[in-house]
Amino acid sequence: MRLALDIITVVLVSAGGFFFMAGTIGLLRFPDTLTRLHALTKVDNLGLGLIVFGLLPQVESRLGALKLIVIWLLVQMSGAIVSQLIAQAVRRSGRQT
Amino acid sequence: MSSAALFGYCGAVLVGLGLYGLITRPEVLRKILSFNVLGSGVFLLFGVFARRGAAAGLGADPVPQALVITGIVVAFSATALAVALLVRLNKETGQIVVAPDDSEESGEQGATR
Amino acid sequence: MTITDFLLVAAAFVLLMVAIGLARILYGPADVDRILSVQLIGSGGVAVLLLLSVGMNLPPIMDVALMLGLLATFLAVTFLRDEANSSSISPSTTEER
Amino acid sequence: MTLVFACEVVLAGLLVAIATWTIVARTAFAAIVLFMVYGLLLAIVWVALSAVDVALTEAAIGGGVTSMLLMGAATRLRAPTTPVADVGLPLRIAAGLLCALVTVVLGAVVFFLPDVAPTLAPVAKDNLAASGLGNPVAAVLFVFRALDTLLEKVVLLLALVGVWSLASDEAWGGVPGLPVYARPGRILVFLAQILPPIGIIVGIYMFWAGASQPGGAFQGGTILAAVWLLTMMARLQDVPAINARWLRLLLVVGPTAFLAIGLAGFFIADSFLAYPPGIAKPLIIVVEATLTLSIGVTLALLVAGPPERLPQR
Repeated sequence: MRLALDIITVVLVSAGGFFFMAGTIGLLRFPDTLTRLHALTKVDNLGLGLIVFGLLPQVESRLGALKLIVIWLLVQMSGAIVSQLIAQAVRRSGRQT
Repeated sequence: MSSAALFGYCGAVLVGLGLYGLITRPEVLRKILSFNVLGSGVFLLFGVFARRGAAAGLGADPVPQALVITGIVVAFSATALAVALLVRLNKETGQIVVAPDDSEESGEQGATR
Repeated sequence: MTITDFLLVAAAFVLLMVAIGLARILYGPADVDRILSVQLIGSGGVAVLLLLSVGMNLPPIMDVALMLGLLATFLAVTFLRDEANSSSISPSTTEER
Repeated sequence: MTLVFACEVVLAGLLVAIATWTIVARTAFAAIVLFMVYGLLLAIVWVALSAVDVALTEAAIGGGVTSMLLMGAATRLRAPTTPVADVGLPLRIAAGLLCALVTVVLGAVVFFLPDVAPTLAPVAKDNLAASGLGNPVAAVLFVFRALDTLLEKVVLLLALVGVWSLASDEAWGGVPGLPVYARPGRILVFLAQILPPIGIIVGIYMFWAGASQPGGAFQGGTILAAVWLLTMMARLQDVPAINARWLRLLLVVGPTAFLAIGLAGFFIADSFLAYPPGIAKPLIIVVEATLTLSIGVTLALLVAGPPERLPQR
């Protein structure tokens, strides 16, 4: 049982780490702000999300697990909204120049 | 090298960097920023002393930690006051820089304007 | 290699990726590009802290992650306010509202 | 152990790189964004130094509210400015040498620190039970160094008085000139509606958790301040005039309660700022609760700046 949980953790956290890497490569390679924002949302959603789910089996207390989920939801929600705001700002500044 | 020493050197570098910015940047806002970097370097040194004082099952000595918390709040108060002074100065004179010594105006004139 | 070691390695890896990404975004050239960095340190920093929290078995670190995620959102909104105001109205009319 | 150290080396390198960039960045705006990132990174460094309380304060105040304040200032100062001549090369070299010297001396101090560090941790631990608190840092803040903590609140208030007194005569008692969104969009308004309830809960949680684990009045108060600023920036709520009675009351309620309980220490315990054994914890909780409110309001008003116009009636 312990081993199975550990394997789940390793797989999910590795996948999360992979998306952090993918996001970083995207940030380095993509040509403009909107596409870089796209890369960043992969980090936000998939990277952090997978890491949080990977960590869940390792948390002993129920409160700790709940807190993990709350943090994930919070970052997820505010990340989505702030990304929208950033995209709007990019469009506005693009129209000006 | 222990991790406390690592961040100790880090703090020393930050103090130097902050001081350099404080002296060489002519814009007042940048001076305020540099001062905050300097301050955080000092706080970091305190944190190193706290970390080295780990004992009795505590990860770090709580007394320097409490001092740093107080320090962060006081540094913020000072920053807020400095920023308000700067905004008012800008409104009165249109100046946001301290004129450097080697420009047309003398340093004193720039500072008093 | 224990699961603790694995989580710490993952934390170091994510931190490295965030560092590289930050370097790219902070390079600019536009101010809008730079605000992506606050978003990145928001999600990346939260991921690092959560990995450390579970890896080193120190639950209070999760609160720092919560604080980081929340504050990063507020900072992004503050930044975008100034971006919006500076591009849509002239800078001298701060009294206009 | 070496794994943790590898993490820390990356962190320290990144911190110094961002700090250097903050100092040398070309525009003030870029420098402030870099400073934001710097503050949030510093919070992670404090975690590495096992100072979680400081990490929370740094993320909240050092990185968070300070950056909000500087950002607002940068907007207000974005008037057309004359190009600035940099300081001359000789001065820069001299300054560089001086700063290198300071760094080397401080580095040497760190290098030659005694092997056995002086510490008050055992004493703090021994007296922790008497305070009724579980968090040694909170115990130090509210019991051992209570006078510091009280005076620090006074410093916050004095700073606010200083900021307010920079208002022009006709704007005195008016509304602070917090930069707000000229046209808040629907998405922003949505965020400003959905985040405050979460923020208030997290703020209260931080204050409540502060008694037994890292957290406390500052951290909670900062989140409340940030939430309030957000609703004002999105124009869901008006910036209050500084002569509003409720505002003044909120500003002083925390320090007043602290001072009152401190003075009561003369009668119910043996000295100023002493707590009678047994009810120390409830008293500290009362002080912290009122302080959380006062700190929140004070921080938000410090960010909002001096009054700039009279309220429209």
